[in-house]
Amino acid sequence: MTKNVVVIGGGASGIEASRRLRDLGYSPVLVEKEDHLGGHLASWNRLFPQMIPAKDILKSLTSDMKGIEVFLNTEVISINRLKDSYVVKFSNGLSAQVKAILITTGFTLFPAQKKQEYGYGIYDRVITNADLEAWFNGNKDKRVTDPQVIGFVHCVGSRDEKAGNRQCSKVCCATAVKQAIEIKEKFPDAVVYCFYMDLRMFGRGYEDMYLKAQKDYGIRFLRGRVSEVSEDINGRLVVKADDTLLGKPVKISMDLLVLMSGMIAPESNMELSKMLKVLPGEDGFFSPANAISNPTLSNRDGVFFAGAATGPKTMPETLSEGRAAALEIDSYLKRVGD
Amino acid sequence: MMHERVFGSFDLFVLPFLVGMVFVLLFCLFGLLRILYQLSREERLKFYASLLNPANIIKNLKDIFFDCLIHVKLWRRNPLLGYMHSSIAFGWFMLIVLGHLETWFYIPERMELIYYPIFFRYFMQVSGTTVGGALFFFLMDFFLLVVLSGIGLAVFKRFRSRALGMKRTTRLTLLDYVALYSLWLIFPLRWIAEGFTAGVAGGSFMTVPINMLLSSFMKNPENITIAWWAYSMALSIFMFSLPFTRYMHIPTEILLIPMRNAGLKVRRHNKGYALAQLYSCPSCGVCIDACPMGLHRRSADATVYMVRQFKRANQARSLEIAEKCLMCQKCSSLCPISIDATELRLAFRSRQKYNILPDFQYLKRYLALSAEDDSAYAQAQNGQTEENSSGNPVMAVVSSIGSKVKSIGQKIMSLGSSSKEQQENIGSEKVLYYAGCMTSLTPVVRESVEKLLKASGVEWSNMDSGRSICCGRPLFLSGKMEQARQLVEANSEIIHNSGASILLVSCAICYRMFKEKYSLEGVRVMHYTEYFNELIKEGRLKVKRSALKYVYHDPCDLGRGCGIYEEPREAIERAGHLVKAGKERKESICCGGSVGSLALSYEERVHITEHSLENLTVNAPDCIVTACPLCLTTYAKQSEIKVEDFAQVLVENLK
Amino acid sequence: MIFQGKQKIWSEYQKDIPEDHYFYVRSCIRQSFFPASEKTFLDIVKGELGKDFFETPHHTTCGGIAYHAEAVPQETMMTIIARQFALMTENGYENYVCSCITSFGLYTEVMEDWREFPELEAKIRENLWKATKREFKVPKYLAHASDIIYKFRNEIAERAKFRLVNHKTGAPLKVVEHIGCHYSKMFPSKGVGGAEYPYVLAGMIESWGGEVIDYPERRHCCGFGFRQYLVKANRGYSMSNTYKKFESMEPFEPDMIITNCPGCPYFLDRWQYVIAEQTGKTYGKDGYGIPVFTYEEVAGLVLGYDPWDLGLQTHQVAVEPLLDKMGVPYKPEEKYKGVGGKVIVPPEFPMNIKCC
Amino acid sequence: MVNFGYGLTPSSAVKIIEGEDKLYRKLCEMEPDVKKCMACGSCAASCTAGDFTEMNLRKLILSLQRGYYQQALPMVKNCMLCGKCNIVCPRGINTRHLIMSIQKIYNL
Repeated sequence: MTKNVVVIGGGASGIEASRRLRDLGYSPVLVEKEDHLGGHLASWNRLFPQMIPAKDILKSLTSDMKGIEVFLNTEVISINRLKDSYVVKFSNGLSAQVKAILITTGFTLFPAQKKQEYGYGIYDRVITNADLEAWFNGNKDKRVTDPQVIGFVHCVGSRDEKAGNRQCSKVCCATAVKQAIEIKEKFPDAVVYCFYMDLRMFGRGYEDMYLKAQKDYGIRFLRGRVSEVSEDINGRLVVKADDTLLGKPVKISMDLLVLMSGMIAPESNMELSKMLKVLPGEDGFFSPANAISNPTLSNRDGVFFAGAATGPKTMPETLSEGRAAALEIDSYLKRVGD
Repeated sequence: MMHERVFGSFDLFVLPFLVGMVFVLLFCLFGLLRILYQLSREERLKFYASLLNPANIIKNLKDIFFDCLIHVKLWRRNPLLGYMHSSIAFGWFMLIVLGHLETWFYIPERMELIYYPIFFRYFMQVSGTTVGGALFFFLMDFFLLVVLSGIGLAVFKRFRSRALGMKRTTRLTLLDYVALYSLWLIFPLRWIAEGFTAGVAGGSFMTVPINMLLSSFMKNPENITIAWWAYSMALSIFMFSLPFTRYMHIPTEILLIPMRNAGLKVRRHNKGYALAQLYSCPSCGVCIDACPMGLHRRSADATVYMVRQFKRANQARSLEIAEKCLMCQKCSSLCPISIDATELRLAFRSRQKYNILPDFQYLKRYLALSAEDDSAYAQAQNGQTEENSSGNPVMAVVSSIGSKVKSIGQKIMSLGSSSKEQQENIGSEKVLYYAGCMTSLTPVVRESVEKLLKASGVEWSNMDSGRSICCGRPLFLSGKMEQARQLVEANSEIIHNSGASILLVSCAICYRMFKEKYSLEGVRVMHYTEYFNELIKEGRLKVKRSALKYVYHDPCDLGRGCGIYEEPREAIERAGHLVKAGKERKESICCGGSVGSLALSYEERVHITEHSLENLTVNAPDCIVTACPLCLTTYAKQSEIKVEDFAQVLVENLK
Repeated sequence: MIFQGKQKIWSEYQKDIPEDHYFYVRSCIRQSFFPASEKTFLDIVKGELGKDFFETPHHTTCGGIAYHAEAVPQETMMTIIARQFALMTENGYENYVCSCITSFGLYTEVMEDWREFPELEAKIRENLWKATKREFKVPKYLAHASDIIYKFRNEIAERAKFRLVNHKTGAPLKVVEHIGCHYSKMFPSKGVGGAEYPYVLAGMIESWGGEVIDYPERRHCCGFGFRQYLVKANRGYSMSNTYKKFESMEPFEPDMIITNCPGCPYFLDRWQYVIAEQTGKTYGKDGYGIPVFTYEEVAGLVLGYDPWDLGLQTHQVAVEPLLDKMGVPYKPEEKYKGVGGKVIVPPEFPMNIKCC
Repeated sequence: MVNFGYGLTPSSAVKIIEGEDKLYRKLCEMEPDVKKCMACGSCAASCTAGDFTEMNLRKLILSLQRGYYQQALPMVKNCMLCGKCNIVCPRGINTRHLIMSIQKIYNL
């Protein structure tokens, strides 16, 4: 059992790290609390900016899982530290003694109903980015029926201290632009608005996607946060925002409003951090010992991070951190001796 | 020795030609009346008056001879191309003239029959034994040979246009092809027809051998008539298609030349004088190669196509072509007919309907404020008040400009009267410097000009160091003449109030506007290339010669627009070594940034700039020099080698 | 609209409201705007429900108007409030109920401030002691009077003589609920149902048979805004806000408006008259306006009190069409009679809005 | 009607209603590049007419897009078509032609 490594969280970085560890000669145990691997990747439709189907990526990730012990529907119950190893107990009754634990717990999406003024769960035509991805994946959703005017609200629960999240969720701007393009493809006659505060098109090809959204799809970008949403007598949404670039408040009737719920830290991070005695940051995400020189190292020996467990990240970043963590664990285990 | 071969001087085969000829004549008459009718009263009077002026008559005849028959401009462009055109035009002309001379010489009573001189050989039997007869036979055959050689070249050009100096040729219409092929056929058919007849009617070195050849295997005299029928038919087809094809230029140009010499100007894009221009276009396609827009692909926007669309009254395409053009004027400066392509486009642009028209009444307030400030300034001078004219910060900005202008004005006034008379050199004149809108995006130009002015010790002031008014050329180029006039008025007031005697302009675009559309009495408008070159000559400005190799780009509005080619070159020569561009002066290639184009997209402009840069760098210069802020910004974005402004070069090499 | 979604939010914002023994303080301006409302409230809670409500003539204003107009400093306002609390403590109560929304907001604010900054509370205690030799306890429970009616809404419904339904068709009346801004916008957790979908009035309407209308501008302020109305030059602004609300609710054709604030019913009522006189526009049927009520008046109507005893004749917008719809009997000739049948001269009637 | 000495003030909020942007759609057909505007404001900052007037192309484009332009539209009269905005536009929009098209299809 000494060659084992426990990887907590079966999302993209967890899978990728496990595979690399396996390639390096270890027998990783991958723990996932859901009944399937893939995390958020499994429920997403396409990934920006190349619009690659999430399915394809997940398929290639999980194509070869030989040599990896995968526990689905399983959570970590307790972790006890011995002299130079950890005993991890799982909810399936098994346990493992390992010298290294990799935390790949990722993120959860901000529960949009918390922003009550947007009326998610109350108005018939308000959905979230995740709902829209599900719809793209073919799930029926009667809230999306022939919309004439569609709005995307950026930064829902992000950059919002009152909602408990000061941080920027990083990927939602690009996601919103991607989804705006996709929905315009489905409803070419619809008018699509994006309500943004800043457009953070930081990655390669993202600005091109933004330009394409404007030029080829005629998507209208309105700088200003939506302040409130209500329903008129016909059940259409009345969306209020300040058009900050025009210096005028605007009111737009809409048939569909998509809330870009941001990435926030999962609540389970707190329990895990207590078990491992690694403190999460103010925002609930884990804090690496040195976020610049090596974001996979924690401040405790034998505990490593990868992916969105340490903050919002894009898919390629998540995957490369998974690989980096595998290498880091390998050199750590070689150093301490198996 | 001579007699009429055919009884009654008539044969059925002349009918096709005759009908065609009458048709063309009627069409031309109708067209002439239409064009004259479309002229305004003043234009008509001006035109008629010029036709009575003997000097003009001589000039008209000379121009018609050299342009229409000899095609001198094409000779200059490419001798082979020139020969091709003049051989056909002049050769054919001579054949017609000689035909008439022969008729007049031998049987003057037949002169009234239009067809007779054309088919003279058929109707008349003339002995070649007399000197006169032999000469006629020889000349007719000689010019037939000339024409045939031209036709041969034309056929050759269809396949290898580059050999005649043309990369691209015009896409012809179906009717153009009909006319072209019938034109090509006319002369071989004439050769054959006259060859058949040469046995009985006589001939010379071209026709006699053909006669021998033909009679060796064709004995039937009926063939003679068939050949003449074919010749007449070819003529007829050509005549009937002529009014609807590019060959309409043949008769129209004869009208265009006197009209141009009478000083007429384009007013409407397809009426009157402009219509004469449109019909004078021979679709030769010289403008296609000239057009910088067509460098990377076959341009459908060259002037020849504009003419075609204007004639067809295709509004959508006309607008597109009219708006796209850079107005660099290269096409019109190379055009053998000198068609005013930019004027035609401008006329079209000015016909566009706008719901909202610009209105610059607000400038009146600005000018009034400046004037108000003048009086405040005067008061301050007299020590009556120390306060600023107003506490309003906006007013203060305006007044700072106003007072500067005024102060210079006063100084100049005080000096001016005594010294103006004996002023010999421009260095001692007072200068008002106008940098223009674009220069604010290229501050190096203003900075350099100011350094040069300081270095030469002239007295000068800025016209637009604060906020400024556009010169009006962009508005003018967009066809908004009335609005441009408002700006002209506003600027004129500022210039006159300054009291300066030289308006120094560093922007080629503004310069042309000030030169052409302003009437600034007592103020000499000078481009800074002229001005600084003059100062160098006067010794007020001393530059040393660096080892750098410069290439100079002629800005369109400065070179082709105002004819300034030498001054900048002279000055640059003193500051370094001037190398040649691939094409320069009249043939310089627009940088692509021109404000003249209204519709050209950024991507299209990038290609033009690229090509223009390639042309400039053929002789591996160290630095590209231009004398227009717009060319400077345009090149600077794309050039791999250093791009500098004219003034900047002088500053760098100041002694 | 997904009703379950709202219910979920309501379930998250439930506040503790004590069963009995309340110390009651009145509102400064309601006495004159809607004089019968507070009396009706006490009649209901004491008479009908038999609750223990204590009132003292020694209580004063909470200082809210002066504080919000920045006429007195915070410490002064807090000391005034401390004195109110002292009155409660001296009389042996610990459940504080106020009639005014501004006061409610202010009490909440002050109590939150003291919780966060105990040294501030200590200072106020000292102030109060120096000024009046009184001591106080912070109330155990703070409730707005509408919270009390909300709590006993079902009891009232059991005793109802009339319901918020069209008595001829049985169809529920369409009711607009308007919550005073200071009720829960500042401290969402202190109001029943929170700030976004307050339930305090909606609960009453549901219990009494009406149907709540959710119109786009439901969150918007009535337009009072203190200095907006108090300064004449700003009054157009005040009215424009009311106008915005009416334009937004108009398509829903509401039968009535219920409010829980001193200013709101006044301005929603009186501005209808001004709008009608200025623009000719009325929002009710047949040239009438939309009648505006306090929740106490509605509770009184439901319990079968005489409309004129409830003071409904002091409303600008005529209530008669609504009474007819609910089937509440009334004597038109009694409308402008005072206590003991004393004849009061009827007011001058406006031009554009019908007032029977 | 009674004069109370005060009255309704119009709402400052812009109500964007679909269908009211017909002219803007026409403009997009004529000038597809207008859609590329990212409201950076380079045009307004360098504007010659903007030195004297309210001319602000960035605001104008936004107002037209929102279908609420009556207040902003008159500024288009101030333009001298000098073309500086054309040069500074980072997205390569042909701003001069855009302004001319606005002058063509919109009515004051």
